[in-house]
Amino acid sequence: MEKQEHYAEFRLRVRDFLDHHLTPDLRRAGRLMTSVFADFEATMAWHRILFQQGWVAPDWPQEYGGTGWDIQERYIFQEECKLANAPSLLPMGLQMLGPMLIRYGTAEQKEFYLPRLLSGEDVWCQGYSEPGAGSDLASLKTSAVRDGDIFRINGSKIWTSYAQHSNRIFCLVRTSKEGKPQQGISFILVDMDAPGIKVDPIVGLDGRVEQCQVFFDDVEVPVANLVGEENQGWTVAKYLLEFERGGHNFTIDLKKQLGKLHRQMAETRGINGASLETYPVLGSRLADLEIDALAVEYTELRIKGANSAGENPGALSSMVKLVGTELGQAFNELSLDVLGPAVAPCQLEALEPCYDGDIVGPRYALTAMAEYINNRASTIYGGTAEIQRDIIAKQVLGL
Amino acid sequence: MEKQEHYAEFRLRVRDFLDHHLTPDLRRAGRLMTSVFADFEATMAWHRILFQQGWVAPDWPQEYGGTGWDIQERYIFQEECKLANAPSLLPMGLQMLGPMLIRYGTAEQKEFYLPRLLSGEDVWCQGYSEPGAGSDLASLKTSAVRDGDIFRINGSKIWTSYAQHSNRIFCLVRTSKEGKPQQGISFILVDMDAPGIKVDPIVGLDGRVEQCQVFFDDVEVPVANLVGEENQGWTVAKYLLEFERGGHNFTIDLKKQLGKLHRQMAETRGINGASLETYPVLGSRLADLEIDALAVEYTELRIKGANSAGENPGALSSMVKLVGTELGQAFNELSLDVLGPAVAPCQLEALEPCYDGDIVGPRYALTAMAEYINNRASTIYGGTAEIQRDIIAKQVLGL
Amino acid sequence: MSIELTEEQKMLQDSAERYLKNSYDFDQRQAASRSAKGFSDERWAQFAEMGWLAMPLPEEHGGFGFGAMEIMLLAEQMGRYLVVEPFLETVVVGGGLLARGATTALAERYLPAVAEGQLQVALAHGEEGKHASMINTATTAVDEGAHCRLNGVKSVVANGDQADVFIVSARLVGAGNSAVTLFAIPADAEGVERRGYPTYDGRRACELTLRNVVVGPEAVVGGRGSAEYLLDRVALDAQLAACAEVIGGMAALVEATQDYIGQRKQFGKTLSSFQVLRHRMADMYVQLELTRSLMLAAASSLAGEEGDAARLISALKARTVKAGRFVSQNAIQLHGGIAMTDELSIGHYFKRFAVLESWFGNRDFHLQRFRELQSVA
Amino acid sequence: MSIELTEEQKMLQDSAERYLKNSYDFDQRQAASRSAKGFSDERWAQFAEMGWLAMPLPEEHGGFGFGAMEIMLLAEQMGRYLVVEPFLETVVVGGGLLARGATTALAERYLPAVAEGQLQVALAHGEEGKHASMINTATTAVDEGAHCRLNGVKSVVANGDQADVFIVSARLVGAGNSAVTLFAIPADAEGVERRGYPTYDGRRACELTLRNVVVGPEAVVGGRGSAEYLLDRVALDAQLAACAEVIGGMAALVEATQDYIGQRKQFGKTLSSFQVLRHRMADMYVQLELTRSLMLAAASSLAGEEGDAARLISALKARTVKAGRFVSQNAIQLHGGIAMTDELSIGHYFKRFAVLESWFGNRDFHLQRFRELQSVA
Repeated sequence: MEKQEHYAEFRLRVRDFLDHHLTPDLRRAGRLMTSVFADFEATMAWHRILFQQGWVAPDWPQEYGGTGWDIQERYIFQEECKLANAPSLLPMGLQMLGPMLIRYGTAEQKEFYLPRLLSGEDVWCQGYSEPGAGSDLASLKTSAVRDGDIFRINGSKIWTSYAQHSNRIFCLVRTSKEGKPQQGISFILVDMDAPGIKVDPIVGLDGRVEQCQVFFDDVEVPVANLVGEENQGWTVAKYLLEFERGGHNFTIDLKKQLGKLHRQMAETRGINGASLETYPVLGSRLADLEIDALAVEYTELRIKGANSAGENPGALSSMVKLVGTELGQAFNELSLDVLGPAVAPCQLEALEPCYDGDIVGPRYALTAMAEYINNRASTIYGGTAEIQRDIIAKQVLGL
Repeated sequence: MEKQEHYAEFRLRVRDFLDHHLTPDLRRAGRLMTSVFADFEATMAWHRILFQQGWVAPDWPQEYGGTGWDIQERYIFQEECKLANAPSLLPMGLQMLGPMLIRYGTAEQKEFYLPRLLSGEDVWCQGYSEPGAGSDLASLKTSAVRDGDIFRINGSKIWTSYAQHSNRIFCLVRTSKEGKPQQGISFILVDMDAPGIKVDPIVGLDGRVEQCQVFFDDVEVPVANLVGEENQGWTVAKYLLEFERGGHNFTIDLKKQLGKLHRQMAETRGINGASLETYPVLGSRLADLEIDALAVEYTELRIKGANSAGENPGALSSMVKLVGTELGQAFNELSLDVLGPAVAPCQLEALEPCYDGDIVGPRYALTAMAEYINNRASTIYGGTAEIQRDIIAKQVLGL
Repeated sequence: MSIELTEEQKMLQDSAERYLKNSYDFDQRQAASRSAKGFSDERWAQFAEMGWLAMPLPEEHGGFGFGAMEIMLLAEQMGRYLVVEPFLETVVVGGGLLARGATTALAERYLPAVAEGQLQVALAHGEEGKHASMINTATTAVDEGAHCRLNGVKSVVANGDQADVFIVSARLVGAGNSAVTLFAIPADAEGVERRGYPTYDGRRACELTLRNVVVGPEAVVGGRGSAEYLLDRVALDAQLAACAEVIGGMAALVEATQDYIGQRKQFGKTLSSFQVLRHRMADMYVQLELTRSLMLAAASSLAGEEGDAARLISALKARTVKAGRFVSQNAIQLHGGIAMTDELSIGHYFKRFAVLESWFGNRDFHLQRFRELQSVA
Repeated sequence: MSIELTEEQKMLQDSAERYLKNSYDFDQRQAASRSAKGFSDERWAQFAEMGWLAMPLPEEHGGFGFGAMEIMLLAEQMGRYLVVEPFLETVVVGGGLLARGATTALAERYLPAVAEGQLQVALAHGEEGKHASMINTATTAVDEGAHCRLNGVKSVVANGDQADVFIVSARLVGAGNSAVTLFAIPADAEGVERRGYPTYDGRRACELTLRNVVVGPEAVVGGRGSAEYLLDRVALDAQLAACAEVIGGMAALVEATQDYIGQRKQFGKTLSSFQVLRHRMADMYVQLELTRSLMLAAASSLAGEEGDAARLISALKARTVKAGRFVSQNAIQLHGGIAMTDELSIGHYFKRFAVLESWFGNRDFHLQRFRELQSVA
């Protein structure tokens, strides 16, 4: 009971902070998100505010700049931020590289990179995938050849989110062709302003640029930038991949989507002139999805329970990634059914937080199509839905 | 147009015949079907009536006892019989063995077996599957060892429908262990009263016996009973399997199921006291299934068109088997949703056409659970749903 | 929400699991199911001895006073081992209604007997040609001052074939649906006639006819017009138990199918070497675990008498039906023909799930109720 | 039902296929889509030259007088090659409404120009905040004797950005929904204001504002109060065309995905060596072919003006949306990240399907209409 009160109080403290620091412009940037990324400027502005407050990396150990919150507090913080429409922070540095450096980095690496990452001075992107190697990371070809104190890197990385805004990139590169494909891979940190790097934006299906292809042409990187042992990058990468899979909290996303859907149904009128929320068929479909979202929520709670009890949550993470993403897609489809023709107008400029012109159609319909489009990627990146099922069959069921 | 009139007239002729010859008892047997088989006695009574009329084997060439009807007439006949609740005839002889003997049998075999099959004097069952060899027919082990003018058969067959009522069985047996597994298989005709044959009934999930396991213990069969060449049985069997897949008409079954569902919805009352046919959610689900059934209907028409134009309908047959069976199962599920607790009572005796006692609950609910149960087999026999998808991927898409 | 079990609860779970695993094999289950009674008296006595039948009943009438969590744990294990004995009907529903509604005298007459395994109870509420409806009933009770006179026909009364006492819903004549009342009526009362029969899940039910059955005021359970309230409340426990039973059964099916496809060979390979079948198994597992999460949440909420318990129970039922169909149908599909026989347990889970689907409202009913309860919140 | 094509129809199909295959490549499509107009005048002129724009228009006004089958054949090929030119809007809907409803003078003014590719038409019917509704409209027309005065705002007017003529639905003031009437209004009429924008399917639409737009009696299409009847009828052709477009697109996606997974390697094997992906492809193919069967049936019924045409069209629309989602989503899934880019055509089919979903009523609307039409039959 005392614990409950403590958490309730914590929640109020977070809300109070958000009331004072999350500006209307930042909230707008959060509302306009149509993928896992928010507008870059707004994201970094919010990053700096949280850094000032000391809340930018709640998941990190306290000695490195974490908050010391327990799992429940972190969840509350995350939930309050999302529901208040704070822009999501970039996960590449805070969620991926940070924990990895803390685990595998040298003292010098930690000392140099972690503070710059926390303050927002460094913006990182992730160089894993390559053209020709999608889900099959082990087949990557970008090479790093040792030459005295440097590696010379040649090749190309693709699906590099926000590379156009980043000043650094962490990469998996091939440092040896011997042994199994996994064995000759190393993990290395690269400055984006090094000569020989070129960044080509990739226009997404929604018409905007989130991802890039990054080319490396004889790029020289000091050997000191290696993280972990040479040729042991696969271990580091696997750690990150699991983190990418398990670290996300689907319940909060689904709750946000659900809120939108309720709004869309309430505001749209159907054939008999009544609000669509009175339509039994749509209502029944929504209830079905909503129940599945509840099941995801309680499954995430079970995982948290297992985590805090020091148990291995096993493939429950793969399960939540699988169900959470497919359910999110089902919510998107229902949005289309609810909104009808209003989803068609493509108003890219109106999706920028700084836009202050008129928009076409109702505001609650503005992001629906872009979300429907972009969310298709959720069952592809971070291990496709098919790979998640392979993992469950193998790791849980032993098949 | 003239053709249309011809078919309309043909339909009337069939109806007239059914009005006069399909007795109430036989119709009851048809209504009480809960699987692809009707009550045995009723089935054979109807078989003999159709034989008298010369209509027992419309699909056979006229010289062997067929009717000479075109594809449309055969469809009309089948449809009228089903919708009038005629018991289905046994397919093992008429649909499977007959066409096969006509194609591969010797003159003597045809002369001896076909008339007895038509008249109903012989009742055939099919000995393909074995314990341990489900979908993988080529791995069958029942052996037939040549010994002068006879084969000596040892082994066992399973899922032999209506073996308990049959006086003959056609079998796939292993006559050689050399080469590929498919190569040493032969097709042979066996008398069920031969010494060494034992028939064990298998109680089905619905509590009734349709299938058996048949044991062969040194059963002697004349070499003359071989159909096709020795060790070439696989070719014969494949012909039959394709026939089994393509020969069935799913549209008629689905129409009959749809009729039942409409009745069940109309008669059952829901929470507000109104007939369930006014419930939008159920209505929407039914409409969805009904539209899929229409799509199956028009696909079967396309196949017929391709057949009569001499084209190869390709894997459209696999597609119709796949969709037709899965759709039938969806109808069964909807029946359960509509009827609720009324499906629970298990009244095996009331499913016999001769039963004249009271039944528990409404008559339109009597068969629903047994149909739900038995129809699960439809995606298993004749090539599982998974095998159909393999076939489509391989044969149509070349994957 | 806390979804961790107490030490006591873990012990109950373990002991139930151990007992059923060691002593409740499928062949004996089938033999009991086919006997005239449809279950085993001996087993029932053992259940009583282990205290299972007393578990949720009030302490003042011979029970242990436990709640939703314990019901869930027991039902889950019973589901896993396909128990045919009428725990849900007699203890959860019958016991639950009497514990909540019976006068002290009535409770004292029946509840200790339930706890000791001496009395079978059946709720007689459903009627022919309608369903999903918790309250509208055509059975009537005419108030004749000192007593009531009941007439009507009740349909598919679960455990009705063996019940010693029926709890019958009837509408007080002239007083509308709000006056539907529950009456406890001994099976041997004059005018009570039952026709027993087996149901597809290997159990027995009955059609119950009441012809001028006269009952005194002491037979009223929960006061006049309280049937809806009482049934709604007890339905929560009953649904939890039914869903836990299905979840236990799904766990058994997932395990059995996993084993089977790991061993069975087709086309020279084990079935588990086919990716499509491995993914199907993964989906079955996912359905099971998602539903289990909801079960734990609903049980915890119900145990704490929390405001969202009814909504979570409806969510659980809707989800369990979907998951139960998927898992049991695919367990059959992956086993192939052999699972279509009476001999293997696989298909019996499938049939039990099918019968439980519409018990106290089917999936459509609970999807709708879930929405209604939500719009209130 | 005859679902065989005549020789003439086969020729039309072949020539459309050949022309588009050879001359309508994806890069040019993208360039046209991104141009200010949103499509290519040159292409449009070629379509006119080949007679496609005249195909379903009446012979007395410069058309060829063909019907549903020809519309289906052309739309299917246009779908296959992702054509952005507004055939549906200008010819099928605009031409269809004018051919059925316009006075001879009006028809003669507009239809030959449509057939020759000189005139763009757009139906302005939908309004903000409601959908699936064929007839209720807030736009008003006040009858002032010699002319009518229109006021209102129309939303997401497909092809509205380039239309020379709008066909606007408006309710005659004081006469209820039964008095909704269509008016043909030149885009340059006084009081007509449009705001054009791109839509996610690579086309352009507009918001249309009418402020005291005055039109004479000759502008009425189909007589007063006939909007519902006319729209319902033309919607049948429009839905057939939209569904055929999606079916053509699905065929392209099935082929492209089939090729891709046969070649692309992951984990040292081609993607097609994964059974799960092969089965997914099989399901995509099945969805395509089932829907195609329904399309042929619906087109044939509509061409023969048969009584069940409307019911079959609703069935087709409901099924096409389901199939289109499944096929386009899985085409992306099987291609992986590359299909999430603007560069590949795969995702553009997906977006076009998404926009067509709600054109003239979405899946839910047509499931319901299918039921209603059935209960009449």
